[in-house]
Amino acid sequence: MEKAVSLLKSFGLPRLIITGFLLALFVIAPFADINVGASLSDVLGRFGQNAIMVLAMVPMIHSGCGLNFGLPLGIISGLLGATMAIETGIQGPVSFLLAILYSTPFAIIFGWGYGKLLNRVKGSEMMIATYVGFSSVAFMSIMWLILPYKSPTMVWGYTGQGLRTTISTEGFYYHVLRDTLSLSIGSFSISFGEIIFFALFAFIIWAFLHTKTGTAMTAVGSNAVFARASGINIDKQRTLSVIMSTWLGALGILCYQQGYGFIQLYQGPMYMAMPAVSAILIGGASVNKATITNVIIGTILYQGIVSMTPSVMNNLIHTDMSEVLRIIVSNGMILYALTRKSGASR
Amino acid sequence: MKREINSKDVRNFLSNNIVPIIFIVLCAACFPVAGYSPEYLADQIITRIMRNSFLVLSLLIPIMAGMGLNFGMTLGAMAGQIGIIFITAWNVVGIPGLLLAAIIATPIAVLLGWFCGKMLNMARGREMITSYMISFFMNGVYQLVVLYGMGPVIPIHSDQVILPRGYGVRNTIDLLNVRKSIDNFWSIKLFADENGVGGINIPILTIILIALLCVVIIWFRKTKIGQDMRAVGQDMEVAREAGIKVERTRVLAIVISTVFAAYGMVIYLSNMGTLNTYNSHSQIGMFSIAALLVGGASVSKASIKNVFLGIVLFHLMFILTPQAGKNLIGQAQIGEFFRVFVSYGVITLALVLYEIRTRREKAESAKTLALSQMQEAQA
Amino acid sequence: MSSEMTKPLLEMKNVSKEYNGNPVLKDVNFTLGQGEVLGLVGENGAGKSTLMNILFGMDVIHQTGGYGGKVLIDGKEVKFTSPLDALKSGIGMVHQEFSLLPGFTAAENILLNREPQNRSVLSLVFGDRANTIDRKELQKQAIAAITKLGVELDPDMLVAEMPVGHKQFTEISREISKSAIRLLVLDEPTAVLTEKEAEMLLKAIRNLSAQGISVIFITHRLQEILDVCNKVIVMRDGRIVNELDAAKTSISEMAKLMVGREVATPDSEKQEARPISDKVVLSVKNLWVDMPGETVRDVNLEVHDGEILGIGGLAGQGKLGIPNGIMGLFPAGGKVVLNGSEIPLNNPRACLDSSLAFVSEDRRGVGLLLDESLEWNIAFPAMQIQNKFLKPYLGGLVKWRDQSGIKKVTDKYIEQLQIKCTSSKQKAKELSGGNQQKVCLAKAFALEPKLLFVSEPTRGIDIGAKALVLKALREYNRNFGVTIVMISSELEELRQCCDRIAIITDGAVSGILPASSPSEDFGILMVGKTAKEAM
Amino acid sequence: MIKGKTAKEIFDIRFFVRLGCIIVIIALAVFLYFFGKQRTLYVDNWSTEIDGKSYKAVDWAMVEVDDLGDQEYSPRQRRGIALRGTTHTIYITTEDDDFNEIVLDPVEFTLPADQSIISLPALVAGLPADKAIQEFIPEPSPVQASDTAAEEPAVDEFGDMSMDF
Repeated sequence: MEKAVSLLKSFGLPRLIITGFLLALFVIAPFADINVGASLSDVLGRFGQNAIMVLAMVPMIHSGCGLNFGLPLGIISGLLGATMAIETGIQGPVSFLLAILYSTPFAIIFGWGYGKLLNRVKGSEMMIATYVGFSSVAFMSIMWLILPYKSPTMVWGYTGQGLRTTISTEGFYYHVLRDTLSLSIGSFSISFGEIIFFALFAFIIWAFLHTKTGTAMTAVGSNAVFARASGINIDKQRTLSVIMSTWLGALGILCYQQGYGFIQLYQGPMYMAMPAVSAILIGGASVNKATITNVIIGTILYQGIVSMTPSVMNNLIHTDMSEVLRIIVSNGMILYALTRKSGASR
Repeated sequence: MKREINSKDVRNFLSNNIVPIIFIVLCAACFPVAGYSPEYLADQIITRIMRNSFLVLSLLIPIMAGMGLNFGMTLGAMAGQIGIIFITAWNVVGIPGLLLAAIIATPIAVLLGWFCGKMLNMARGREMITSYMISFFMNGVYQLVVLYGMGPVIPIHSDQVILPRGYGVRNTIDLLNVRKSIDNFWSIKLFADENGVGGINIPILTIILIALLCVVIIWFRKTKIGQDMRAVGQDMEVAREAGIKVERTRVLAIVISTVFAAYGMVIYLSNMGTLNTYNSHSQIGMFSIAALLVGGASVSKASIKNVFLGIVLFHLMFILTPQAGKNLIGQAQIGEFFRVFVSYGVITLALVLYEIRTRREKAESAKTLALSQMQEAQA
Repeated sequence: MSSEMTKPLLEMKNVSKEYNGNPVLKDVNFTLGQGEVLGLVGENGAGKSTLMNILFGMDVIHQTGGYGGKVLIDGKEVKFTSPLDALKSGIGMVHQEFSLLPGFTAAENILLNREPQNRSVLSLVFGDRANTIDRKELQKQAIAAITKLGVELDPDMLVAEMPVGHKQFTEISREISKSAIRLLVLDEPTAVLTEKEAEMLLKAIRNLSAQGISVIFITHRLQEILDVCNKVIVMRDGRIVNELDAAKTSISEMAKLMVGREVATPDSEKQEARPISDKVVLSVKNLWVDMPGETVRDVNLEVHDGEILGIGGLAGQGKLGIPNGIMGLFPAGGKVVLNGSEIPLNNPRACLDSSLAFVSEDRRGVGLLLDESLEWNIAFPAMQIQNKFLKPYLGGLVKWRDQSGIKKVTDKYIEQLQIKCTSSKQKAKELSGGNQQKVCLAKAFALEPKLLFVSEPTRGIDIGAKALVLKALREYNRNFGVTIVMISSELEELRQCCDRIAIITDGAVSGILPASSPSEDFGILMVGKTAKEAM
Repeated sequence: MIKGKTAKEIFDIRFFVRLGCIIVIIALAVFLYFFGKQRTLYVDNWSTEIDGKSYKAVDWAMVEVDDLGDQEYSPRQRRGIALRGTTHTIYITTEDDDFNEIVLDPVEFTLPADQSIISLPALVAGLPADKAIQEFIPEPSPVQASDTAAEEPAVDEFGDMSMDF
């Protein structure tokens, strides 16, 4: 009994409320003429699409760099990879591999620079990360206009210069993961491809955190002075974690695009960090502690609410307040994490 | 020896004022490319100083209290907008309308500022990111109120304001009734041709208002509360030991800033003439902060001088870049993206420079110790 | 000076105090007349600060069950509930750490939160804080306080630009400017001052005394006591050992009284003099360390193979800076040679690689991963430095933490050091101070170092744990031949454990003596150069 | 009572000054509301029927409300005038059948609603202002479906990047 209480406590009140809310939505759904099976598959689909971007939070939280508000930088690496892959004109699943391949060097270079920068501003990483993300998105907006892309699928038709705001991945890697190993029973369908893809990377991160370097990274996040006194090069660990986060961000956006079907350029990536940040916080992470479980629970809860509330609300009260509610819940969650006393001084 | 000191001074000056210098260079480079007449630019700049200085001035007080850049000023902007929505719905026009909007906005701004201040006291050491998230969070609440609450819960029934569906405020509201009513109340036109075309408009009343706020801020620095804020800003613990109520002082700083921001928003909107109900406030904080930083302010130090220099430089860039981009590459959009990039880049740069500078100051003490040992060894 | 038949300004009668059953003050009696300067000397932990806390009615005292005996002012018993209360009766204190705002001028700091104000109409609406500050009056009051103190201090100078001495004067002026100040307590005011500044301060104290303000002067510089005080109280182990007339005593007498205690150490625990090898393991030359509050200026030291070297000295003199500097935790310079090879400074990794280990005095800040398990805490440095507790998988492609190996070593140390915990998985923050200290030791032992720095191993832990920790250290030294450098503020502890003891004063070694030397000798070394001259 | 404070301490001069300030501000707000409120007055020159009596449209009239300038009215004309405050004066000049100009006495009136309509013929016929003026209820215009859709605000979490400042 006591254990149950402490378990509930560690689960946290906000999470409890959100879980309860989501469960209530699923209970109400049949009465609002909503197909539960289809909703569930929707939630799972969104999970597969978004989970890796949430996973991208983990390395930086572990090394004590705080929440990765600079995720847009990783996303930009992914976008560069994606556009370059399409530029080659190679179609089909290979283009997905190509995109990953192309985005990797960018992610490493950007992550390295970003990590170096964050090492010089210890203590206010989050604020600066936010603005690094914003500035890089704004900078790339200019670049999308002037980079010499040629592929007709991507370039504005009438001027022949500059990329479109949204580019379809149809014919390239649209649903490459979604359609592999998918299983449908009635209205319920599940794509094992996406889930296995996520599981693979989640496993890699989990395994990494068990190695010597991974242990060192966790120690840096837990108590940087201790780590330094134990002979760990803090800056190196932090930079490594930032590179990992950035690369996962790149992968995450590619995974998102294959499910969503479009590459969003220009201002698209600007605020993509916020949902990922609040998802991992909803999953039970704090500013300096996060686990893979937090990622999984958080993504399911967040995406569950995002996909369920609009339909249920629309059918019940014919008013779609869901977007506003989502804003309040997700930003409220971040605010809650930031103002908690236990959340160290980062 | 003397030259050495000089070169060091120059380097110090450069590194302390790097942001304004970059901007001056940038504007100087864009000016001939954009091809605007100086007269047009002067008129535009004056309009924009009138429009924005109140908003930017509202940022000064939290900086004084050591709470950094108040991204939560967006909350004040929301309060101002609610005031404006009400007077438009009631059809109260002209200067009385704006005054009434300000009166309505005040208690809302106080409440929001109090909430923000309390939150920031819970997140000591990371005020900026927290105030930033508060502005997002409150944006949600604002939308809930404005989009769903206005009409059924809050009795507003003006067709001009409310959507045809019966609740929620329209996307854009035309503020014809209060548009430029402060500016036009008493204004002088300089350098206009015989027909009164062109030239530079000088809105005297707005200038008086802004001057008044500057005086208030200068007076504020001299009051006991201003002194307390400076003390809290330097060292909370020392201030607490001396018996200053630190938490209360910090909350007050945010409340005052939020209220000024609300008034600033009322002035801004009356100058703009339209209210983008769901957008106007959200970027205001970002632009105001960027403008202040462009003027050479830092996270811990800002003055009235920074405000005006910042607005002038920032808006010169704002006006020049799209045109320069168009003339140079043939795409105005590049200029628009460029100015967004510059706004964000400037904030990033200023934050990073501030952090690095604080770090360097801390490292200084080790250097003096090494130096003294060296001197000892020599002796 | 105060030979009138009036009641003394301050009188303490049978004052005593206990913390959790441990008596820290016993039967303290003294009186202080108007305009008298009383010197208060004693080692760290002798009870000086507790006595002052009682006088000022600090919260620590109330929260731990109050005190016994009586404090009388003008012959009337008082019980202050807060320092503000004390201030109302005209008692002020200047602490060792400055409480000044760097961006304010001296005048602003002197009258911080007591600024004279111009009443303004707006205060009726916005409250008193809307009054503007009367700069002229502020200046006038500040100058008045400075003049009263009798020092040269520019009221318009920013604190950030001041030399240390002026900061101290600003602090004192602040206390003086408070209305009706009658008794001023100065806690080691000269510790940070240059000689010239210290002289000015002493002059100022005489000045105050002449104006009828009494002063309690806490210092470790005994010469200053002789220079300025009327009488001296020497405290040791919570008692006043003697009250001396400053005119008739000497530095060596005071020093003896300060440290000379007859401790009945059980024979089993006594350190018998044993032969120490002449081989120098570690030599330190011209070491400086920038550790705030514990600055090391110029330390030269040699550590012999297999010995336990104690480093003692009063707080703030720099003894803690030595290991922290060598191990690279604070910026340092100089030359450190271990077994003939020089160790690069400011590089913790290099130190650890060359088989040095360090148990920090800051357990919670530096010593432990509070949020992690004991296993992590104990195994972490050994894993990172020496690749222990790693298990290869996939033919050596990846190496994971060897959970069972980690558990084994943790359990070994839990048993060996008698760490009280629920399991090796318990989080470090859930343990008591003593057990946390044992975890820190285990962490260092797991590294199997050749030379171990142990900093304040017994700070803040109870007596039982203390003995255990010291025993563990001694055994470790005896059984494995590991050289240990132990830094402690408690001289007795060092004398029990160590072979030789170095005393640090003013950031430098003032002398090294065998542990068996009489404690007075250490006392004299502790109070620094002036003491040497007195001998 | 707030603890530790006597009634005297709470109700000191500052309390009353503050109370006064709040009252003044609220009074100011109320005053501004009425003074600054813009209402629309439709001056109407249609034939109409009030209290069972019918009035024929005036052939020609020159009308000035307050000092907002003269306006000429022909039959079946209706103009909206934006007015601030509640009490206003209307000056009417008309002509009789023989084209003689008649200057009517200025009529003072108060606006009964946000949108009011005043009948010119009734005024000319000498009906008191409070009878001649009525609340104006516009005919509801059908809402177009496409219009509604365009007006539906899209919730934007972070605002428009390229807005002006």
